[in-house]
Amino acid sequence: MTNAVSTTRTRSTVPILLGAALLLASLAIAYLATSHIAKGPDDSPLKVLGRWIPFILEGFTLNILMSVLAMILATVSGIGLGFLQISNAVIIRQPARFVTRVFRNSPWLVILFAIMLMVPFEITLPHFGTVMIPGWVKATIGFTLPVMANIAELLRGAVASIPTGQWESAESLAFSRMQTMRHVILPQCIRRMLPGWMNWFALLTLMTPIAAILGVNEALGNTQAAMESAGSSPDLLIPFYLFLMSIFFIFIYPVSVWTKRLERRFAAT
Amino acid sequence: MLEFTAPLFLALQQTTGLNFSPFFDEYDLGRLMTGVQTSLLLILCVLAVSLVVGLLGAAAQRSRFWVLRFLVATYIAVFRNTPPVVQLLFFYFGLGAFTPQVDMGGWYEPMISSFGWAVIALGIFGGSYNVEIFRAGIEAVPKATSEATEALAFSPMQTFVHVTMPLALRFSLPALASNLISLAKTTSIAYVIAVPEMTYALSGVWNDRLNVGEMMTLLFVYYIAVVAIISVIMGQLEKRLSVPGLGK
Amino acid sequence: MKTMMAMITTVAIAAGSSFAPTSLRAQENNAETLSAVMERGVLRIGVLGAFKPWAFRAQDGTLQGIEVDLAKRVAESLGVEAELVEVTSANRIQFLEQKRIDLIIGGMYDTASRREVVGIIEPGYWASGPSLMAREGAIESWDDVAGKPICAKQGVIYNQLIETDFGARLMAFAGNAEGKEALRSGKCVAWFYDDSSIAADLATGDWEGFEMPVDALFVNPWAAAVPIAEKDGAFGKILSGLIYGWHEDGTLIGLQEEYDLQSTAWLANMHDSFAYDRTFLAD
Amino acid sequence: MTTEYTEAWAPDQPIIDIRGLHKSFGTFEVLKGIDLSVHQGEVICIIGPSGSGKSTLIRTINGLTPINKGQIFIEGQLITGPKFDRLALRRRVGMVFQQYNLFPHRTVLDNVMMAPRLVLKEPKAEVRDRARALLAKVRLADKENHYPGELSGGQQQRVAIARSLCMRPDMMLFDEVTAALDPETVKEVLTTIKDLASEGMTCVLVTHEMGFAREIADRVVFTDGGRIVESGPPAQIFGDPQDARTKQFLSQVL
Repeated sequence: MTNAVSTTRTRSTVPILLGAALLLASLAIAYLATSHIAKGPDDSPLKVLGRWIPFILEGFTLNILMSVLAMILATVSGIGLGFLQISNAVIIRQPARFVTRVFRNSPWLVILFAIMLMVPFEITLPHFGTVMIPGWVKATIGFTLPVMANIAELLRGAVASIPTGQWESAESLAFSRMQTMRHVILPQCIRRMLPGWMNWFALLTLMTPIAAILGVNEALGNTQAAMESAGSSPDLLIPFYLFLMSIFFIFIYPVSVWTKRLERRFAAT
Repeated sequence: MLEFTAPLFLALQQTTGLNFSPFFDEYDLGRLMTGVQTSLLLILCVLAVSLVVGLLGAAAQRSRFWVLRFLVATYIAVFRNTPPVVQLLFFYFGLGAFTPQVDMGGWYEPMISSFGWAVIALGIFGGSYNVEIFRAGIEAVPKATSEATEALAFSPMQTFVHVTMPLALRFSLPALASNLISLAKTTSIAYVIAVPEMTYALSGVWNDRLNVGEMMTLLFVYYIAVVAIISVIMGQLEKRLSVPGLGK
Repeated sequence: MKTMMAMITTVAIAAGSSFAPTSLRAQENNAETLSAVMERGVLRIGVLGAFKPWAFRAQDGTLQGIEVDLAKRVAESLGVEAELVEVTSANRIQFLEQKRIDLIIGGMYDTASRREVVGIIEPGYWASGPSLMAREGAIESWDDVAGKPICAKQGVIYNQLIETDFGARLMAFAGNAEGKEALRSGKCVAWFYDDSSIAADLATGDWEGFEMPVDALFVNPWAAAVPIAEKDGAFGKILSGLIYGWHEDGTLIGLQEEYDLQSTAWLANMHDSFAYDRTFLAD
Repeated sequence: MTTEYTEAWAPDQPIIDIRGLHKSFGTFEVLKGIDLSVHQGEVICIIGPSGSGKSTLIRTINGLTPINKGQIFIEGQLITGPKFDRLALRRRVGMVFQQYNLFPHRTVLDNVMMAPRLVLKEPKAEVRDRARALLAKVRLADKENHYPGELSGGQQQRVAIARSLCMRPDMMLFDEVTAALDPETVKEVLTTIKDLASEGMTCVLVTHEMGFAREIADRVVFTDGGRIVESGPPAQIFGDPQDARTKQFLSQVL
């Protein structure tokens, strides 16, 4: 052990403190940056923000709802797509790879635009009659697609990373391909996929505000509407946006920290 | 260019109803061209800034001063855990309000344009991922290698420049490639601050011509091409930097 | 005038309650929306969400404003619930085409190209034209915008004009809030938008030091819109009649006053020309 | 050859002089008071069971491992004091490791040339000539444009030796240099070291190759439990060990 090398290792076990410090710092900055231009004690930007916080948080619940739903849909469809990708039949494998590729390589915003503008808002189901699809549901579908493709890729990578010896030994025990997959390969894959999966959840949640561009009333949309209604005064910008960043941070940071821990633990074994 | 494409695409519109207006309408062609140029330039600048930020950050992480290391850790924590769209808006509207104005000969424009802010904000956002990637690359360099340099009397700087960095870069390349690709795609959110990149340009077209499907197809093709180009470049780089017996 | 008379007659027939069932049946092929609305008991109206004072979010999160008011009046006239759907100028037509909404009352200009894709209801309920808001003294005439950055909103129909006719550099934002904020923080020299909206902003007192230095390029009615097939159907006719009524009975002028807007010549003219001479009622 | 380095030291004095050396990792004391001196041209082999502190001992000689107590003099200079210039020391003391530690992104020739070029700032042509001569000496002249990954372990280890020698050190430290090698390549590395020793290079080796130690060592040092248990000429240590622990160790490895 020499001094020059050891510095790189000493890091990152102060997550919760750091988070709290950041939040306090951002609020302090917001206060300092705005207090001197405030019009009066009653109308200070922080007071205005305080009044609008419930409205913004209400929007934020939609962000969480969209990200959780999209994650569930993406996991199920992504695992399905992943299996199609490693199918033995070219006719299944190739289209699955193509779909994965398109959704992995297109920007979130473009996919979202496509879903929002090109999928009808009302569909007729055989037993339910006409069902309306609200904007946030369409946005959820729009968010599902890129995550689905990436989860499919995660699965493909995880399966490929299982040594061939595992397949061979299972085969020698007369397991079928499905049995091998279910009892031998998948259990090992889940462990390998978990950190990546959580990373995608964090990324997905962080992308949900782009739904505001298309008129979904989530946190960002509500923040902008709130600023507009509060007279769109420039001193609102920093506190409002900082607050918005803070609520996302509080939600996502624990996920990131946990992901990192898992990654480290899996790397160690 | 228009005289060649116009008859073809007008005929296409007449026979199929597909309206690829940028290929027969001069104004829309102008928007498309601006879109392509701006988008490519934006991607280039954002990637460059993110790489510089990533390298500086990774170097600062190895610093002896804990304050510097703490700042880098904070930077990464903040930028990787808040929405990039909000970061962009925060930079452009929040911080943009404090940047000086420049006299353009009778009127004033901000010193940093929306393009400039997009480069800064997205570069810093992407950089926060690059720091981690470079750090992982540096950590993948066997410690024993720097032991050898120490025994050979290299200075820490010489070790970093001639041994650690070249190796770390090679180890980082695959992760770096995928991050740069995802960053290039993320440049589309510069739309929200009116940077006339591809998404902005084509959404302008479909707003006016109501040809959403056609323009959306163009947009998909464009981004898939951009991703392919970056993959090829990174693949070439990986090939050129590859060393027999390393990393296999 | 002849067409006006014809229109009024049809509207009267369509809106007359005792004739409604027959006329509905007669219009079956293009009365889909109306029957769907009646069956559902809910009218879905697309309104803009950040378009003060026509449609905007109040602090309790509800939508309010002149257009929201009008939307509720329509639902009330039909005897159904009003469901307000927030739309943007970039997606409202798609929403209508996809039947997510039955009706747009969302600051939409009546234009020839729109008439090809949606059912524009005559008469318009408001009117405005593109103008500029700028810092006092920054702009004197339309020609002053050449080469300068001008903020605007994505998807506004006349955005193209300021580039093609006046050589300005357009910066279009996704929402008004961002566009106006960009003007305020000096990212562009003017905000290119409707004179009515600009006048409303200036009236709030939040825009001290700003002015509307030029007259609108043109005055264009704002029209409600229904799916194109419905324009001449019962639903279109009912709407047409309702809007006529709002002009005639002063509802629109009343709303203009209620929301502290500058009175416009267009509304006054409409009121005058539609006003029904009731003097004969006098004894 | 070493006059510009120190004036007080004369070649008849020990070139390496270790006095009362203690080293702990945390609460674990690895070295519990080592005294050892090496004269110029001597070849010393350190043997002993694993965990006995051999590697730690050899690493303290060029300052790779800082010590807790005691003194180490190299060519009469105290190297364990706070102000000592470690880089200057390392130019004098070459070291080769168990895991060759070549730079995988550089060719064999570059590996050998890097340190003299970067650290000593010597002219390129001169360094290249010397590097080629050294590669010829370790019988790898034909591999100069290969990358380390293309060589066998034994070949890599010989490059590592050439790389160290290119700094023209006064003494060489070998830390179990054959431990990671395939049996068939061990011999070629040992031959190289033997050549070096026969040319009069001062060498300190930590090794498990008892036969080799017996063959080339001027003196064998047996360590156990952080102490030097006994030392002497190979014939004495291997032929007639005095201490019970030495006997037991040798009976296990021979």
